Amino acid sequence: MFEKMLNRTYRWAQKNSLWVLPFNTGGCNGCDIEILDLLTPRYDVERMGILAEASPRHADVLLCTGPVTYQTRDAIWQIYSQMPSPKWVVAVGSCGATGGVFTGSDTVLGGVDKVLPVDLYIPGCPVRPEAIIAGLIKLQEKIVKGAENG
Amino acid sequence: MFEGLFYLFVFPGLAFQVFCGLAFEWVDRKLLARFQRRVGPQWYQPLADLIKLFSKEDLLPTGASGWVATILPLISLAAVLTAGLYIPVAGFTPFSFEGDLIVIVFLMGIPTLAYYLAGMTSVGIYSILGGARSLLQYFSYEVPLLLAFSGPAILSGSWSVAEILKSQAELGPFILFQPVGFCLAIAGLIGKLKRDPLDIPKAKSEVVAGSLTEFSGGKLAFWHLTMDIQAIVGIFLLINLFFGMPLGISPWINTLIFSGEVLLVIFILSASSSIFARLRIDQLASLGWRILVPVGIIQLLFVILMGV
Amino acid sequence: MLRALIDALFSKADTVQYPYGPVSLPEGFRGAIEFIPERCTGCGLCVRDCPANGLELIRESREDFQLWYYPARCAYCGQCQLTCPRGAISHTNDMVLPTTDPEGLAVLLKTGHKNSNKKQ
Amino acid sequence: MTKNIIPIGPQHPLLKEPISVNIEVSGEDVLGGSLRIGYVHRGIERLAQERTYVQNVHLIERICGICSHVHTTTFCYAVEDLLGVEIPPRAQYIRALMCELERIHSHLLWIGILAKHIGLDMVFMHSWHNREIVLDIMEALSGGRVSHAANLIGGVRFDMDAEHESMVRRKLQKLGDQLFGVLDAIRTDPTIRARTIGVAPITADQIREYSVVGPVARASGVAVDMRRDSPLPPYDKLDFNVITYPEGDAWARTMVRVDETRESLKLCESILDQMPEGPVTTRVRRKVPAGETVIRAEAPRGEVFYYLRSDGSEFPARLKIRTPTLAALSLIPVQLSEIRVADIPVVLAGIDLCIACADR
Repeated sequence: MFEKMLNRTYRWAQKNSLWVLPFNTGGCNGCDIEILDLLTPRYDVERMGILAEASPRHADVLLCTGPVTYQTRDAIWQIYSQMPSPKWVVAVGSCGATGGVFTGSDTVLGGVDKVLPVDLYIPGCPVRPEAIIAGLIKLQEKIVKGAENG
Repeated sequence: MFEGLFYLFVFPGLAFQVFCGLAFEWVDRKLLARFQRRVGPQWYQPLADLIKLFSKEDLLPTGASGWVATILPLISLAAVLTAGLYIPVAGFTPFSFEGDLIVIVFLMGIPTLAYYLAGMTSVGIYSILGGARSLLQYFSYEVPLLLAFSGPAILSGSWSVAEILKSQAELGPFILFQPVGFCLAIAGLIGKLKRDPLDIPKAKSEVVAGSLTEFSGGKLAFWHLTMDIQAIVGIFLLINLFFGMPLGISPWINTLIFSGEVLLVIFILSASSSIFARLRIDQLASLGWRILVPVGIIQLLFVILMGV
Repeated sequence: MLRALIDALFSKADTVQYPYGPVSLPEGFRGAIEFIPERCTGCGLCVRDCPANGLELIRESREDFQLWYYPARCAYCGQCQLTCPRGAISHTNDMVLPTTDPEGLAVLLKTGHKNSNKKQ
Repeated sequence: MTKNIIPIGPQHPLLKEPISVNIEVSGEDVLGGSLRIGYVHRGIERLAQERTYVQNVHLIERICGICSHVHTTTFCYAVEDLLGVEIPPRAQYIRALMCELERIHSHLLWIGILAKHIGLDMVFMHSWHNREIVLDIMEALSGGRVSHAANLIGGVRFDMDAEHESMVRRKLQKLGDQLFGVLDAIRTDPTIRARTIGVAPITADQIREYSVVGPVARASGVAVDMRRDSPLPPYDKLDFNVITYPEGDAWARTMVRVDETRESLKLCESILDQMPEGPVTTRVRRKVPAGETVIRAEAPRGEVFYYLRSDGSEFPARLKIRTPTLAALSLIPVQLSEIRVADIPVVLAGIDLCIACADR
């Protein structure tokens, strides 16, 4: 009983306090500036408790933008392994989801899911800030659902 | 016995201070957001952040010392909580003795030292750099801060915060006599709390998160809590030393005045963190030693002459 | 700097309502695509010009083909809309919603032989 | 004192894109640094050879998300040069309008990033808030906030009607009103001055030696501006000032961008005033005749250089792109000496890093 309540409190807190770590895995900057845009007055995601964090050890969500290039493959894995669990990965943009325009390039590995377990994909090129917000809300729902399952 | 426990754990001890610390963080973040034309966080945000951090996995980098890293945030949290006990809240103080101001100043210095040690026990270069910077910064702001604090003490002829408060009720708020001292104290407080523009030890774009870069989970939560409570204790102290209030009318009126003064100081802190860019460490040192310290000494002389 | 601060303090926040209110996207925004199957002849010009392999034409014969659309690959550039000689394909200003399965977004736009528009 | 290496990147709050800078420090003094790039290398030049010219316009747009329009513009002018067509004047003016809007948006973005790096979040927010107006204009015109897809070979995708024009004028007016307060505040703010004046100066000789272009060069008194030196069509009919500052330090780099933002605002107005009537597209063939060409244009960060060779097919035979950031990156190790650790953000931000451009 107590454990269940504690679990529910934890899920509530995790839902309402997502600290994101944006990382450009080889994208074109378009999605990155849209993510940075989320912090600015127009979209202000601090309303939803979302902060951009600097250190992987403080972050809950890894926002990967762009296709994974061979050069960033190790770096992205290293960052992911430094994050404390529970942690989530969101692939932002069509490039992050599947490789997008850059599919077929010799130096591009493909989508983020080639390297990390991705929880959510947000298609778009570049993704509108509204879509990223929608994605993060979907992630919040997913976190809360996790509590009900166990 | 029961009363003592109540003072320790509820008011003005643990529960009250945690509540005030979280409330401070919210007001501060909301004000910053308003200055930036944003909406800002919800009221439960600091609480959610704290609980979330406790629910996270606690990672330590290989090579870092586990028990030292655990004990440091606890020690600094205990230090600021103890310091908070001796500071009158709206004129109410259960534990007060002659010389408690010195104890408070001493206790408030412990988190900085712990912060430095936390940086040194981590293996990351950012932590080491942040720790070293925090100590460098400590030497720059601490002396002006002490000079600023000694003004009210000398003026009232006592080193007890409660006595200083009492003499202000007779003489009038000390900020009228020592506006310079108040400015020094604000500058020193900003440095102590490592807030913008003196957030040199944890400057995001230079040293990621300073000493706390490698911390996660519960330890980070304790550090955040320490910072918040340290801020609220510092603000309470500043108010008691410089603003004062008419005592003995009604506790409700006192509470009202006190809250208003707290909000005013938070506003000053937030505004100054908005309009100033972060200083370089050498600029801070020269500001501290070339400007703040001489000004502090001159104003202290002025206070002493006034007392004569 | 102080003046900007005071201005900001006494002006309303410029934050959009979303997610606590309705989402308002501008008119010209290129979002999810709209497809009119009756106009499509299966010529494959859109597939040839798509820069991101977002469209795929699986052709058995002239009449027997499948036209697939993959939103998670799409670059939302509007080239297909420009290329299609019969105006069968166009961008709407609806946002493409996030998903947990990018391949699950794939839409079968048209199957040639049945001449129907079954969506999966 | 002992020497330490600060590894900045590939992930660091200072960098929005992955590069790796290893900085050698002794206490708070920076002794030197080395740079590693290539994390964002997506092989676009190679990829372009496998795609048709039509597809390439959209591929080229995704070289960089900040200066996407100027890349496609340059590419389209190159292809049109090989095709031997001249696009209608109205299309040229619309392209130039988008270029100038993009310059405003890029410079505002840069000012915000610099302010964020020196701990002045309020300026970051206000600057980006004003930038939203520019993005709104560009989206209303072309349908995309960041990747506009405004160009196609032989013209532009969209036309402006009177309603659009008045909307653009109104919003630019509003932007000007809001912006000038912020820009003046940046010019006079004592803490920004304290953090930037005299930091990491670059001499004009160094600029020439390292072939640095754009605002960084102009901040050291080297007046290079492709809009004036090798103008693409509408710019030869337009009147504007090339902003230069002689100091060469971080302060001058800030001021060049601040002044260029105002200059671009004026330029947008004059483009709207001079906008000719007529069609916006011409029909072109898909196959480009064999030949080679070089086109240069002024991106927000400096000169972009496109070399295009065609062998008569639908696919380019060789596409070589030179972007301004690549030249400026080579200056980073030079600047990283005799500064403090706290100046590293100012140095890195100062040259306006766009790694996506540099690596391609």
